[in-house]
Amino acid sequence: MVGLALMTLFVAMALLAPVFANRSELQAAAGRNNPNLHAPNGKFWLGTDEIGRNVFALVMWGARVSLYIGLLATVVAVVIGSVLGLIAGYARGWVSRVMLAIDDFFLVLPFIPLAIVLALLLGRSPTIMALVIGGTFWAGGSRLIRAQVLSLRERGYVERATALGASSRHIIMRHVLPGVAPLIIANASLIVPGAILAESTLAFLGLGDRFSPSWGKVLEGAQASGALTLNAWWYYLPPGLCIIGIVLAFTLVGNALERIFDPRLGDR
Amino acid sequence: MSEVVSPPLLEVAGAKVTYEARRRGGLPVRAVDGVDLTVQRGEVLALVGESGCGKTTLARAVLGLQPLSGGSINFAGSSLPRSKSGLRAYRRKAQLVFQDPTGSINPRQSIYEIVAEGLRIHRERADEEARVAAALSICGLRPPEQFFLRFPHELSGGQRQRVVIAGAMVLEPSLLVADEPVSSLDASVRGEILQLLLGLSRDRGMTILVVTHDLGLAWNIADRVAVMYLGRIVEVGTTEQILAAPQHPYTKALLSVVPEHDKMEQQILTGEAPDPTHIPTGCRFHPRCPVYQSGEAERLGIAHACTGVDPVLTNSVACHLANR
Amino acid sequence: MTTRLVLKKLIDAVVLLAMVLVFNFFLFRVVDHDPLAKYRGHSKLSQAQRTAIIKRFGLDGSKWEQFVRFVDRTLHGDFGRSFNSTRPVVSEILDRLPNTLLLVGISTVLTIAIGIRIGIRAGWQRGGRFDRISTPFSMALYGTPEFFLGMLFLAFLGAKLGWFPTGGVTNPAAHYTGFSAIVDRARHLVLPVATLTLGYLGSYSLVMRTSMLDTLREDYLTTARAKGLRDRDVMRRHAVPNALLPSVSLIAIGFGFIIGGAITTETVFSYPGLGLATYQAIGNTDLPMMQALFMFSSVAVIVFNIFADVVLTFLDPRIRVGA
Amino acid sequence: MSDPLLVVRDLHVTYRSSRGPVPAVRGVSLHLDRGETLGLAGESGSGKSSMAMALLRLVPVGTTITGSVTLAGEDVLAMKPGRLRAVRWAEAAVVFQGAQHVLNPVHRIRRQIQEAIDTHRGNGKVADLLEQVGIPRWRSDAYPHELSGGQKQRVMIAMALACDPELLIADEPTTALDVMVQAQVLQLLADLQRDRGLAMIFITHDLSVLSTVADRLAVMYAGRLVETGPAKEMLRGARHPYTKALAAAFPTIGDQSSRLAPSGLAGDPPDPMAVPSGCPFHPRCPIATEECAATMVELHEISPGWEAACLKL
Repeated sequence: MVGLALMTLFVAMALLAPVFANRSELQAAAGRNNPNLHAPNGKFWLGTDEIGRNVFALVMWGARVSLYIGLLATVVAVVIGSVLGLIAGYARGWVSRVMLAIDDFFLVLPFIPLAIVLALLLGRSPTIMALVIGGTFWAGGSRLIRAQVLSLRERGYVERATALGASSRHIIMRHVLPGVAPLIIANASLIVPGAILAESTLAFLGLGDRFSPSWGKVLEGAQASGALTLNAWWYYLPPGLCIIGIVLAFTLVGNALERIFDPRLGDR
Repeated sequence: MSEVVSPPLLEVAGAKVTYEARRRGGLPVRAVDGVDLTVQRGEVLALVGESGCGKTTLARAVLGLQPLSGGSINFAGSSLPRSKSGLRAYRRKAQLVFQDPTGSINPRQSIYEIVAEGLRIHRERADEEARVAAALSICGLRPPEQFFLRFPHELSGGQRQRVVIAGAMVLEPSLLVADEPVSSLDASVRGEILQLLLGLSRDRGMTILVVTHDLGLAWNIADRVAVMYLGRIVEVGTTEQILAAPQHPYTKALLSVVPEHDKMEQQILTGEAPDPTHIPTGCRFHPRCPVYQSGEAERLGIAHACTGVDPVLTNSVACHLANR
Repeated sequence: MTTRLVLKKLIDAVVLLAMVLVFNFFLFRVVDHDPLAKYRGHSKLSQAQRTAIIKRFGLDGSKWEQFVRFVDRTLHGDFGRSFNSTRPVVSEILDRLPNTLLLVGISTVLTIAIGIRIGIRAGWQRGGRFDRISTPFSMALYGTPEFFLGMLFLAFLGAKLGWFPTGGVTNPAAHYTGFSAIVDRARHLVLPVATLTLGYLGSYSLVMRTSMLDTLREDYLTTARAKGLRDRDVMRRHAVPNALLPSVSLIAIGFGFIIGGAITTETVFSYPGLGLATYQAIGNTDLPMMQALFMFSSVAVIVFNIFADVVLTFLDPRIRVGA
Repeated sequence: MSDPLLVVRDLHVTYRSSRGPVPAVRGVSLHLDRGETLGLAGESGSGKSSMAMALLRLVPVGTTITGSVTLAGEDVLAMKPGRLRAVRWAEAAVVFQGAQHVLNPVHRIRRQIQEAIDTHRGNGKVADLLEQVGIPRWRSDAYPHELSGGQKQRVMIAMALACDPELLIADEPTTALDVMVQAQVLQLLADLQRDRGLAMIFITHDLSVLSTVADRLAVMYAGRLVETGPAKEMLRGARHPYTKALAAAFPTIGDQSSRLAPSGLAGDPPDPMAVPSGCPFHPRCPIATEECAATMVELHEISPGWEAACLKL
């Protein structure tokens, strides 16, 4: 419940960002006439950054960027993970082994360094960041889905369908897919927080778009401008707390979904 | 007698199923090792034996779920099809009822969908609802309409098994293979399901092959009994023959340990269920055979045959002593 | 039996390393058509200079030749020269390695030790007071990016209260010797270690808690209780050893994230280790450096995973016998 | 005559669940003499296992147990935790069902048996115990997964005997086993029980199994006892309609009345959260009348040492 409320709040922030702050406020020029690193006041609810931009605007628009990257990356990761997981689980023989090897490989590759390399080579726009994160984030989910498919294959009702004369197509469409769908959904809601954290890490390391800043990028600015030693809390606290909040929101919702879909976990 | 003897519905001849061991370097598992068996139209045949004797593998082979590595299976006079489409058509006629009804139905499907699944797989859309209703009502789920939209978890174990049987009956098969159909059910429900199976055979002429370790079940519903040991049928005959006057020492031992059967002295065989990767030479039962072990076989001068000659099924029993 | 299993794991690891090698080459030479474009000031170079540089960085010849040379050099520990400092990449890395080993080593040990303990206790008494406090705490830690945690430490414990230095590994102004040098070094480690430890504590304790909850359903715990064992012994001897098994693999896979965490943590505290080197390589688009760092962290994760696999073989007799 | 070893009075066991309290045992009274074997029969959900586990208070957190359980003159339900732990296994040990998951997979069986001995400072020897149950001494270094189902159950029995208890609670000890192995284990239990003068509560859903081991029988339905009496006589001529049905479910081979006539009971066992009013068996009972639905009936003597809870008796 808390998760859902928080989630709604952040989605609202992302959607309403243009209402509260104009996109142009994100440009460097927007802060030219404003005081730099100014504490919050009636005009700048969350103060200004080192080049005079309105931190409130940055945080509102940050919700948009962070959510966009987080969700798009999740879609990419879920699609890759589900397809590979389904194939690895349903196929037999060498196809399954190759899939498993690819999965193992991506599972042990250190994720952040890999994403850094990719972002360095491919570019830094939000969409590319999302593709990079999604493209490297799917291995765990694919492993889970494979395990579930393997277990579904052994279920009595799959054997019953086979004994009734069902084709592979019938079994996949009628029994395997409906069986893994809830897992895919629950898994997706747990990938979102991971992707958002990953994005904020990459942005913090300088791999983000300066003028459509995510929360991680805002934190990078705070770090680089010396806001920490200057006690400019309004600059770094709000984006940081937002990241924590959104990660918690998706984690809580994901856990709740998992509990709904997997009755075995019911009394956790 | 002028009655024409109809050919058997199912004829298994020299059937073998061998598969590779899970572990590398392991010996091949000879799960079914040369089985001859016929099932007549309309009869209930019980295939009994300990776990690991190959009875379930044989049942799966009969349904075309497990390819044979040797021998043949004939159904209604022609051998089992090997092609995908041939097998699909065959599976319309031979249906399986499982041990665990809860696991064998998809918890996400309604009872209607579960029962109709066979019709949908074989694209028989006509009168679907009427046929589903008829199958449910044959299986004692009445009025059938009341069950259409319910889900498996709302039903009791016995009702679920009825749904599984209805799902098989909806295709109007000529053979029903039931693998331990009541062993996971509560005692008080067991009789009801057995009554249902017996009724299908008596009222509708259904041929039923029931796989079980439970001799009481055979006594309750079977016309004939086949006893299986280590991949081979060691004794076969009418239920009265086998259960009242067993010939094979293995059948005798099996019967003697049925609780409440206090007419016989218990002959508890030592050791665990035998291992199908190491089938003994000669009579495969001799290492556990009370007759051989007590030295009686020696006295009768058949011990060398027990260790050296694989007995064949003659006069319904495969034993050197009985066939002496 | 056990040696054969360890051997098999080692072979798996070698295969993975080979895949990393190929992948690494693929990333840097195939995805990127013109690595030289990233070289600083490349537009001002003359043709002769270009050719010289291309040769120096091993970028000449066909892709296949480059690959063979790349593998050969890598196997000899030659990762080329940094675009930025033009020093050999290996020396750059070796200079900074001890700092990172110290930071990541201490943090990993602390995270695993504390995280597992918290998870065990929370799971054992689910819904109890400890669980009600520790689990939300773990979840909050899980949701906090470690660099934000580091920034908070730096701003409050470092800058505002002045309890700890805010960056570096030593105080360059004071020339400490002997024991005070060690104290100085330790003081510089406190905040980065705390950051990295707390940053991953949450996920470790949550993993262990879930694993405990799964184990608590097992029948052998009822057996242990029926035997008249104290609750503490039931937990210590029966629940924990079994609950550790799934956690070990998850922790091994999660190790890659600690390496990522080291990058941001070192960046926040200007701690001169491999993480800070990574950050600088990003800023300078220093490809040879980046390539070596990526290679290096992959190797670290793979080695850690083998280690975990071996540990698991010793913890779980079922794996040992190959069941 | 000495006092009975175990006296249970008006035992209620109620589990906590997300749907509300689940009354699994609803007022059971019984007694067990030293050296006697009581067969406790009932279907799944009848409360037989809950009752047995409650004897040693081996129930999940949040479960309430009321009534009294007196074991060797001491009230188990009133014991302090320390005393309860001392009583567990030393006075009453349990052989659990399945044996598949009741042994800890990561410890050698020697260690698991030794642990029981050490906890109660007993002086049994692991190898001797294993030999008594027919497992060679050298197998004590095995892990559970290296043993077959029957062997695991033997190990479980050896472990139960480790501290020389007076009472053995055997909860479906042969259910997961194959016919021949089941016979082996039943014989082992019967031998041990005779040699050691153990008292035993043997729980099962298969009434026929009890004929070889039990002196007395108690049949449970919906959390209550419906019939109790001498085993042999009861198996041959049960009086309560439920026991009759249960006994008939496993036919006597050779008995012509059951040949090609499986006997069953209409309906299903009741949900413990919605037990029918009056006699809980009345909806499935072939001889029930309107009176049965209205009147709750207690166990009463129908002949010496034989009690049943049925209005018609």
